[in-house]
Amino acid sequence: MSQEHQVAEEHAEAEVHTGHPTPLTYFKVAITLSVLTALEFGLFYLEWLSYGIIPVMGFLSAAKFLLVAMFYMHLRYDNVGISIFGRDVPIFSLMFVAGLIVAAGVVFALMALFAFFTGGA
Amino acid sequence: MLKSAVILNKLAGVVLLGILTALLTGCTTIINPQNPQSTFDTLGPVAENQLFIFWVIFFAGLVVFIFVEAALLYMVFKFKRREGDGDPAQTHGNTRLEIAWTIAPVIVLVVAAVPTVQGIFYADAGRYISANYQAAADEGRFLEVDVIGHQWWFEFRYPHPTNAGEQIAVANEMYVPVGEPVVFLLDSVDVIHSFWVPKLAGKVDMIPNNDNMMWFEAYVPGEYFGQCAEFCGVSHANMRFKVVAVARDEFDRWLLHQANPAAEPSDPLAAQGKKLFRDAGCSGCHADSNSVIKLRDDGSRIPGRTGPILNHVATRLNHLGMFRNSDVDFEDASGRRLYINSQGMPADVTTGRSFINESMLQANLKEWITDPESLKPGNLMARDGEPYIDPANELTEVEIDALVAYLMTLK
Amino acid sequence: MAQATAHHGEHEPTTTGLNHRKMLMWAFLGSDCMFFGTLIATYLVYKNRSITGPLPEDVFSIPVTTVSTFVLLMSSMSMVLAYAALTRNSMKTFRIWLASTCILGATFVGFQVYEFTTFANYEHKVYCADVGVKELTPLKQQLAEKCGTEDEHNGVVEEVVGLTPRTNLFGSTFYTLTGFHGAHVTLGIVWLLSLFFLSFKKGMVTPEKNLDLDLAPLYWHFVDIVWIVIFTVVYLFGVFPGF
Amino acid sequence: MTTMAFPIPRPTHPTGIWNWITTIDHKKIGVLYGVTAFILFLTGGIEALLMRIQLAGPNQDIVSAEIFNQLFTMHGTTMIFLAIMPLSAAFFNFVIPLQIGARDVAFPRLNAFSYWTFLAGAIILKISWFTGGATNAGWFGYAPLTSVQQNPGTGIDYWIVSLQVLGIASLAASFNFLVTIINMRAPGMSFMRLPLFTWMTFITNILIVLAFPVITVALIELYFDRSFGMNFFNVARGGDPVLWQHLFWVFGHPEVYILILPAMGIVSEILPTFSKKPLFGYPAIVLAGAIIAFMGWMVWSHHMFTVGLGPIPVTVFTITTMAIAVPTGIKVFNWMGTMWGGSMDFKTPMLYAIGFVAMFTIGGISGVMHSMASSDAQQQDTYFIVAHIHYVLFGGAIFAIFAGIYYWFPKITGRMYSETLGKINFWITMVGFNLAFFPQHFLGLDGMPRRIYTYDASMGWNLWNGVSTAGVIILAIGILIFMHNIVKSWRKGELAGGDPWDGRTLEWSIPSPPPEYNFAEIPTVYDRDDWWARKRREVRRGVPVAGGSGEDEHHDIHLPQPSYWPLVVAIGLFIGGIGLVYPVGMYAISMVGVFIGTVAVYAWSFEPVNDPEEGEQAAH
Ligand code: HEA
Ligand code: HEA
Ligand code: HEC
Ligand code: CUA
Ligand SMILES: [Cu+2]
Repeated sequence: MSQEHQVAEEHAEAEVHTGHPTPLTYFKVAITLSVLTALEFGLFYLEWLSYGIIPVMGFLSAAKFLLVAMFYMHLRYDNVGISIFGRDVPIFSLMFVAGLIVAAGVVFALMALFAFFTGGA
Repeated sequence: MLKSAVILNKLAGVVLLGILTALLTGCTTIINPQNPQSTFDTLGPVAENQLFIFWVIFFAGLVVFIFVEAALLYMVFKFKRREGDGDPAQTHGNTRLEIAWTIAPVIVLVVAAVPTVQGIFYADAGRYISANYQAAADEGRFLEVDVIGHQWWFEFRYPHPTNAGEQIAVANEMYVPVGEPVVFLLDSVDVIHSFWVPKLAGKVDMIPNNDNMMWFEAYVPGEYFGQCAEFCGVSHANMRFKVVAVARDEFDRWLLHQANPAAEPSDPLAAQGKKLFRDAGCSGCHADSNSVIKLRDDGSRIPGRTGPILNHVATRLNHLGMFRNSDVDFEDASGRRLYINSQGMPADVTTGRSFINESMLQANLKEWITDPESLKPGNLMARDGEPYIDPANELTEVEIDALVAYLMTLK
Repeated sequence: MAQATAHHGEHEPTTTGLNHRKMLMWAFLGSDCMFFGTLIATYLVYKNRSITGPLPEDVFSIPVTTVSTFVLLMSSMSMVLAYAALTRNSMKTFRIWLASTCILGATFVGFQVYEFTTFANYEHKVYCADVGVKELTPLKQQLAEKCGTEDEHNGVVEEVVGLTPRTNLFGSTFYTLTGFHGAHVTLGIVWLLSLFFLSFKKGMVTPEKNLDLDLAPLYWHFVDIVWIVIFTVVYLFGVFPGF
Repeated sequence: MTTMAFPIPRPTHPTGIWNWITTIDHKKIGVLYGVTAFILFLTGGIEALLMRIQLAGPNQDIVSAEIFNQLFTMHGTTMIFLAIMPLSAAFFNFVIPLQIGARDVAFPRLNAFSYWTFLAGAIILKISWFTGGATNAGWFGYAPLTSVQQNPGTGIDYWIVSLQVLGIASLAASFNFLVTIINMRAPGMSFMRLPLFTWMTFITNILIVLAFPVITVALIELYFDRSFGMNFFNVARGGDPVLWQHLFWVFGHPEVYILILPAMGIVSEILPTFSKKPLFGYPAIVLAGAIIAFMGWMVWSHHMFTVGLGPIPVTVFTITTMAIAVPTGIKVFNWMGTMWGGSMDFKTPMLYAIGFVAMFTIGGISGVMHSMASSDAQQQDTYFIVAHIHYVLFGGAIFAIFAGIYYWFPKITGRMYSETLGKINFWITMVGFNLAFFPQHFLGLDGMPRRIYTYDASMGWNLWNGVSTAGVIILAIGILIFMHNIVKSWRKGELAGGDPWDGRTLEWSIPSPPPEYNFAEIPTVYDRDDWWARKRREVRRGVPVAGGSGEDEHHDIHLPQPSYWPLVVAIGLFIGGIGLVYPVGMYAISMVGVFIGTVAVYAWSFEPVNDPEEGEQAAH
């Protein structure tokens, strides 16, 4: 366990350096998440929004998504860069966002291929 | 390095070079356009267009191929390490060169892409129809055929020339009028098949519930080989069919003939066969006297029976689309095999009759009815047909003869 | 060179200074995005293609699912608070938050079980007095046709048309997608419970050894994120006509 | 810190079979991967041989239609999942830690787990030959031919389960190598100094991590359809068989780059070494690899040009596919730039590497011919495609793998292979290969569909089928010579020394075979091709070239200890998987597997990681 022990220690240290969030931050985020969910719920029943509901809901859920990823999953904090082609790439973000982008691309491409947007079939 | 290895090295290099050049220069004769499914003998506009695009990329590819392989060979001889050589100059790259060999392929590909995209749209049936429908409709000819894939045979349904709301069904052998575009609506009742007549057009898959379409036109009268191109189970290899292109008036007569039931058998053996056809359970899967099928009220198709329609089975040039019922070696002036040599065939030939060799037909039918499994492994007739799975109902020699005699009357 | 010494100085056992297992976890999460992405793609491609009902608008209850969504979001909060407590070495607070995370997670799964069973035994009811006043889903319109016939009892037509994975494409895709999400949550609960019990064993879960408490939360929050997407795409949009 | 009391002591078998079973040494696991995968390659080859014999002449009846369909399905699945992927994995295992200057991979036990799980998956697939018929719907298993109605036997289920188990193995290995490459590089080994093989491995593993979940989901859906009567691909209930095709190829196309990128990496190591020149345009080659991997996600529907997607999607996929020729061309031309002006030594690995460039180019060009949807309409599902896949897979991947085996053979075994036999093997393989597969282009253009168990004599395909079969027999002889060479040299080849090729990368700086701890001292890297540069520096300074000769052993190096648990988890997966094929008694067999697996996972995670921490502290 020693190696990991050491890493953990280094790590805790690192988090102090980078100003790791306090429970208060976590709590604030939770409040925001709840408010956003409540908002989604409320907006859902506004019928005059019509198709406007899609971008609005999409935006709200993206906001929730980002909040959890940034704060709870600490992507804002411990995300060391490695240098590839002279650029600093934050490695954790890279790993996660690569999956996210490819997944989103595949989902949208398949929806287009199956005429989801053009209302076919 | 060992001496023998050096010699071997050289020798093998030369041999290989020889083989490669032989293969390349021989290309045109190696691929014989007279082969029944050759893609180089294009006899319709779609296949022609597709072959043109093939040549475009083939020659582009050939240039790349020669460049790469020649450069490799050159380097192999030129930059061979010799005794006492030191380190060569250590080059790490050359930006100009690298940009050049990035851009060169881009240009080649852009040039090749233009006709390709045109070709894609040209072959697309939907667009083709909307562009040409009016003209064709004005002339009163625009044929749309339903093609339905079954494991492992093809069903074709033509619109009835006179009765709206009715279709004429045939199996394994289809006729089309020469010089006219024909549109095919592709469907399947079980798994995915693919409709392919290499000399007329590339393939399009037949997928259940997918409403695929394609079109082609035959320039010359003749008989064209077709083949299912998507793996569809045990007898995929044997899922073949024929397209027979004839002049328009012959086509019309053929179609009307198919719509009518064959004459009642007069011969007693055949009459017995007819009865047997019902008693032995053949009629459970086959229609023998009626090719006309009504459409539903909403215009959709009523599924046929499990087996091919046998009305007029004795007029088919091929049995099951693959075994010849005819010994006429269709040849045109240039010696091209397997085309009906016809500047307008004699009138009674429109039904294919005069080409049929009765004894071949009889032998084929008999062989099939006796043991379908051996000709087409896994086929549903052998798998599910009463006479073949229940030894108690096995057909006797006499019964088979009767059935064959009956089928022979379905002209 | 740069990154070899980049972060934590000479003693760092890894090139980047990041922990191996944490990095593996992130790679796994990237991969899991593809897993759920494919399930969601299947769901969306098949949306509106079911041949028979029931459809989302028949079975979904947005208020119920909003509550369960809220529960899962809160479990994320208690998870991160447990983590924070551990780093501050207050074991007791840590255990309280960890246990509440498990409970909230279990509640979410409970909601899902409830949802699944109600869907599977769904009873469609049409009050014949409402017909024409209220917009009805296609399935209910079908039922409404029975108004005025023998099937009508006291002004109500009802019929049990459960939604199972076999019923239609919606059933297959919906249960598979949400089922796999539920399985992820369940696995997370097992993991967290293991940590919970381990924390009573001396030296097993300590602020210095908080590593597992770095990984489990990541997993847990990811599952939460996935649900955020599912809630919007499957539930909210699902009931929205025309999507 | 207290060392946990753990009931079962860790295995300590210095030698013998148990040593191999419990090993977590990346080099031994690499050898296990290699040997296993090569045997599986032979089984796939024998399947191919049977097919070729059946097709040697028209209307032959050597195998039945049913068997033939199983043969090509098993052949494709075997070659792709059980031969090339694990052969590449063998190189990942053996070479990567050595190239980046590490003592092992990041997760040695996970590594052992990957191997055993791969073996479990392979066994599951192969035993289906003996359990009532193997899978028979083609390696891409198009629905609805895989439905229970069409395919009631267990063959498809074995195939599904096997691919799932293999997927777990691949994913575990890929996570492991991603972390290893990012996190275990020696000091100074920046990304732009990574050896190219390591780079391509890195990219390949990203592809695996992203592509496998897609096939996992597709297979789950298929399994649910078959076992629980769900509707995903059930046409009668509105399901669309085309969705299966999309999901399969969303995975399938990245998969073919998973097969070729490691091969390109191997070749990028060998060409510079035997030309005595650095790789030409290193950044361009790296970037091209990354672009190929990225664009690989945008082209999948080129396998579906005849499906009837409509002209607009077909146009889009045509253009993206054609575009892939550009980055690939960059690689080919840069390899040629590497050789240009070099001092080329035609050792067997070099011959195979040049052969790779020559043959892969042919396969690539035929690939571009399919990419143009119009001409693909005539080629799709014909032997023209079969020719393409074998030029890229055999002429590409397998050639490179042979090159790699010869290249690293001295490092792996410490002995030299026979150069004469190697050359004979190369030329026979080269001739046999071209004879076997070049004529298939002609067959395809002459309209011979693939996946047919027989054809008629009148079709004009007799000659080239005969030639093709003859070529395969020559090819088989070449492979036998290869095996002979390897086995003989392994046992009594000349001793090779640490650096027989005047190598460029770090693995050549240590003795052959490498000691268990790899590097007595973790090297510090100052250059791309650091070992080569170091040698040249030292020569210039008049220091005798060190390294490659073995050094002192008494370093206080603590290595991870062997473990039973990875194997036990894999056994759990094996039993669980078989249980999914036979869902008797509410999956009772699967439950046993799950139980074994769960117990083993817990045991694994409580097992003390390795040496007591004092030692570790001292080492720093
Ligand atoms: C290692 C595996 C591998 C690799 C690397 C490739 C590489 C490519 N493949 Fe291939 N492919 C397969 C494995 C592979 N393929 C398999 C297994 C199948 C069949 C699956 C099945 O149906 O069973 C298949 C099928 C397949 C199809 C479907 C055919 C069909 O079924 O109808 C297509 C269509 O576009 C295609 C295209 C390409 C292209 C454009 C490339 C390109 O990446 C090639 C690029 C390379 C070059 C072009 C050569 C070098 C470049 C230059 C020298 C530059 C200059 C070149 C030009 C300007 C042309 N492949
Ligand atoms: C890595 C991939 C790979 C490799 C290396 C090969 C190698 C070979 N393949 Fe491959 N092939 C595929 C991948 C591969 N194939 C795929 C993906 C398909 C599509 C499958 C599908 O349609 O679903 C396919 C399909 C395919 C077909 C088409 C089948 C059909 O459509 O009907 C054919 C036919 O000729 C064929 C032949 C061969 C041959 C002759 C070899 C030879 O190169 C094999 C050489 C090896 C040997 C000859 C073995 C040597 C063995 C010995 C010498 C015996 C030693 C014995 C003991 C020790 C006991 N293959
Ligand atoms: C279970 C259904 C079934 C029964 C019963 C059956 N058949 Fe068939 N038959 C088929 C099918 C299916 C085919 C097409 C087989 C194929 O091509 O795979 C076929 C093909 C044929 C053909 C060839 C048709 C052609 O287009 O060339 C003939 C002739 C034939 N059957 C005659 C008979 C006779 C005579 C009987 C009774 C003894 C019979 N069949 C009973 C299903 C059946
Ligand atoms: Cu039908 Cu192949
Ligand atoms: Cu592809």
